[in-house]
Amino acid sequence: MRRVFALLISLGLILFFVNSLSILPEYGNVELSKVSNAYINKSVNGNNEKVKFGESKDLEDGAANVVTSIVVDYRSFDTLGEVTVLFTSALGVGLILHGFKRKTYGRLPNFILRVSVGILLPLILLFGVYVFVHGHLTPGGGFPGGTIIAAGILLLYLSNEEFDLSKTSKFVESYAGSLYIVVGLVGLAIGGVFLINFLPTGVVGDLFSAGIVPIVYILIGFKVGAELSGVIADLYREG
Amino acid sequence: MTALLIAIPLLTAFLFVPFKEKAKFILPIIVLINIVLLFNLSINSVEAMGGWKAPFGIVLVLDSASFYTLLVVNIIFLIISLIPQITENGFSILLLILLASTNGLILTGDIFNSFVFLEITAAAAYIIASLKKNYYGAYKYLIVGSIAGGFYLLGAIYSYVGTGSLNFADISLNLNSSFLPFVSLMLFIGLAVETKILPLAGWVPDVYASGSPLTPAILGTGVTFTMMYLLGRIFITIFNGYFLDVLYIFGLLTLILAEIAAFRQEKLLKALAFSSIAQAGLVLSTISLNTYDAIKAGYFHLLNDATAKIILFVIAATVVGNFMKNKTAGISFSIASFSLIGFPIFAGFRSKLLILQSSFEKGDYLLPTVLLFSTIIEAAYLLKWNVRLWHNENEETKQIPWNIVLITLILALLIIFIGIFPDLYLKVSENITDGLMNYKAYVTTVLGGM
Amino acid sequence: MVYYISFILIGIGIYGILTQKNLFKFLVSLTIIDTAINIFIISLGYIEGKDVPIYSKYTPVANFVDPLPQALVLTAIVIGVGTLALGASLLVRVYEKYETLEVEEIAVKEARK
Amino acid sequence: MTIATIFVGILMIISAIYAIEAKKMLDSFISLSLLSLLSVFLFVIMKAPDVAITEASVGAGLTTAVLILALRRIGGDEE
Repeated sequence: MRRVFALLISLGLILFFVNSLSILPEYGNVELSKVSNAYINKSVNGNNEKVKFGESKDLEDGAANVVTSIVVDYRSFDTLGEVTVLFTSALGVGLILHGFKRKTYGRLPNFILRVSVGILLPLILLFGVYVFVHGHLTPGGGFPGGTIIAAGILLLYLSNEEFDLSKTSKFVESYAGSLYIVVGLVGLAIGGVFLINFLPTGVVGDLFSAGIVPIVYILIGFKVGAELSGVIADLYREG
Repeated sequence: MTALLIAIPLLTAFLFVPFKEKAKFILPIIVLINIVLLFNLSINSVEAMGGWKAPFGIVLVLDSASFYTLLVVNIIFLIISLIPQITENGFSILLLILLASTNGLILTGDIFNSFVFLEITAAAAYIIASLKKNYYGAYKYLIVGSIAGGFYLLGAIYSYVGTGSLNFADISLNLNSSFLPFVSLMLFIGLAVETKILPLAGWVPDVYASGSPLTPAILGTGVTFTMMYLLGRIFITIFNGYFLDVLYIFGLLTLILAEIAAFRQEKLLKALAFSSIAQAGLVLSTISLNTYDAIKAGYFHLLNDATAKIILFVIAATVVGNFMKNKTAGISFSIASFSLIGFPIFAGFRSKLLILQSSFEKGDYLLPTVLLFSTIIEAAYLLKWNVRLWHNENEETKQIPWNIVLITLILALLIIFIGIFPDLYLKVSENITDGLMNYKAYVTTVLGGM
Repeated sequence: MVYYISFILIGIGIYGILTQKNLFKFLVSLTIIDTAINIFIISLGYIEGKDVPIYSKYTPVANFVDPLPQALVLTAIVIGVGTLALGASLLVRVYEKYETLEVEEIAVKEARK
Repeated sequence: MTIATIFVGILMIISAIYAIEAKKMLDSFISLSLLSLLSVFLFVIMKAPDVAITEASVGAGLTTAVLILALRRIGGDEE
């Protein structure tokens, strides 16, 4: 009975959404909105020339990856909020699991895991760092990069019973997050607006371009990495 | 400069992670700095984050509505921070985050940004709800809250498809009318969980009645006020009154059902939690009448309700046993509950009178009938609880700390003061209403005279 | 087409939340709904025959799909994992308190208190 | 491309149903991870590599890790 009822509710919901298809554009035939157009042509503050890879210089935003330029520059305030959500949940996992008695398994990690972690870990960390340093040029950025680093830390936890990083991760998390806001405040001091992009933006496509975008993405990478490893540590060990 | 209201608490929260225990002392200072800063800002200013102007970037809008809501919410945080006993170790950082996110929610002029702040508020609220080992209640809250968050996100996306922009003012100006029913329904589902409207308010009794005074004292007052403001901002300013008829029905149903449920409760905190749902329903249906007087009356009532609820929840969760041993706290409790019922000379009387007047002016007789009926139920159970708490044989009564007694007493005196001279609260609610109803001014302020 | 996939997935997620009795399954259903919403948002930005929104050697001038939904989904994914981690840690504590994760058994134990 | 999309979509729906109805928790998590990986494929088709890489590392990797660690904390899979 309960299942039939639930089925009816979910079918009704699906019908509600299908009904909304009449107002949505057809799949694949979406028009670019005015906002996205401005983002792509980097013309929010009035720039009429088309952007060209490797040639356009000193645009209002220099990131070659348009998604990155939205996430870390045009809508950077959202990203600050997003980092705060992650921060809150990492803090919450710590507070909720505080004082929880861990069950011991008495099972040592096996040899293959321990040895292979030694080989793989530097590569994983390097890849994570690469992903967030090149966030403004290639797909990726602070969030996947941080997650990859956290995955490496998870391997360390699995392979070494004694390993503990929770103190360090707290400090990294705290200072990376604070520096993000400090970058915003420096913008407020220099340009009069919170989170303004106050560095020169360079040529589209260069590694050293896009002003504060790479800096912020590196900070986000460290913060996300530290937070997620903190979550993993809290879930793995006693609080 | 407006961004500092969000940046300062957030920066403090980030900096104090390694020293969680010290955050308790910094919280009142930060809230005070925020309030001082608030008075130095100029009203009707728009600040573009990162320097990207209105329809493209995220803007923070400070008009008279958001200014006074900020003032109210920050003062509530100040009151909570002056009772450090109810905040457990480490939770002060959460209060800082909650302060930053409610400020952001009030100020933001961007629908996706409001979703992000809604999620921060919700995440902090889930953790606060887990106080006193109330993990199951917090878990239920998390599931319901996340689904609602998903619907809010869908509403934001539909309005993006309908306008090509995420800016509130732009949506209000350009949203295609065929999108209106979908967007408003989804946003309403998204907000109904936090504003405690009935089909989605099932989590409230579990969370508020956990026995921790902090949970209901902050979630039921500051956060509820913020969410009610956001609801007003979306449905009154942006959709300009569309969809309010549906909200009216939901509000009335919530009011009547929750009062009946409150009457049947065996525990005081559960009864108060249901009463909190009922008041949210009353405020919702009052502002849904969508006249100047009605909206004013709605927010005026919300203010009175928040004042009374802080007293009721803090005392109900800290005092066990007899009020004869804690006479001052008992008197404050009784004053607050009389105000909730709406006896003359107390503040609640003024607001219920205003609600009745405004609905008669609109020619609406359903709301007054339901309101009078629910007031009778309310009077019945609140008086029952008052009698029970003043005359019971429970001997194990703890002495409660002096600052709780003092603060609740001051708030109780404030209730009587408002009951006789309501001008202070009336001015606040008038300003909020001005800001919410003046939709043309909002659009021109944000988009710059288009 | 992709629209229907995400709608059906949202429906499955809601069905899961309404019928399942194990608390872990609630989190699973929630994640399904999150994924479905993300797919839906991305599909609203897809334009047939256009390219990945990154200026590069292969796409030196703009001929891009809508980048804004992608930026929004990035945010939504991270928010989703934050909520999930919170939910998982709450679950661990619920299990410690009631020694079960079945809704009905918890209700029985709550009532007995 | 349409056929591939339909195929992936059907697989996703199957794995979603299995994730909900599976008796063992671990099976449920694995098919959730599969669902996430398939959605990565959809993201790539829809020209969203940024989202794809994030979903692959967060959705398929970390979500599963968090769920399995939580399952381990409560003492493994019963029933």
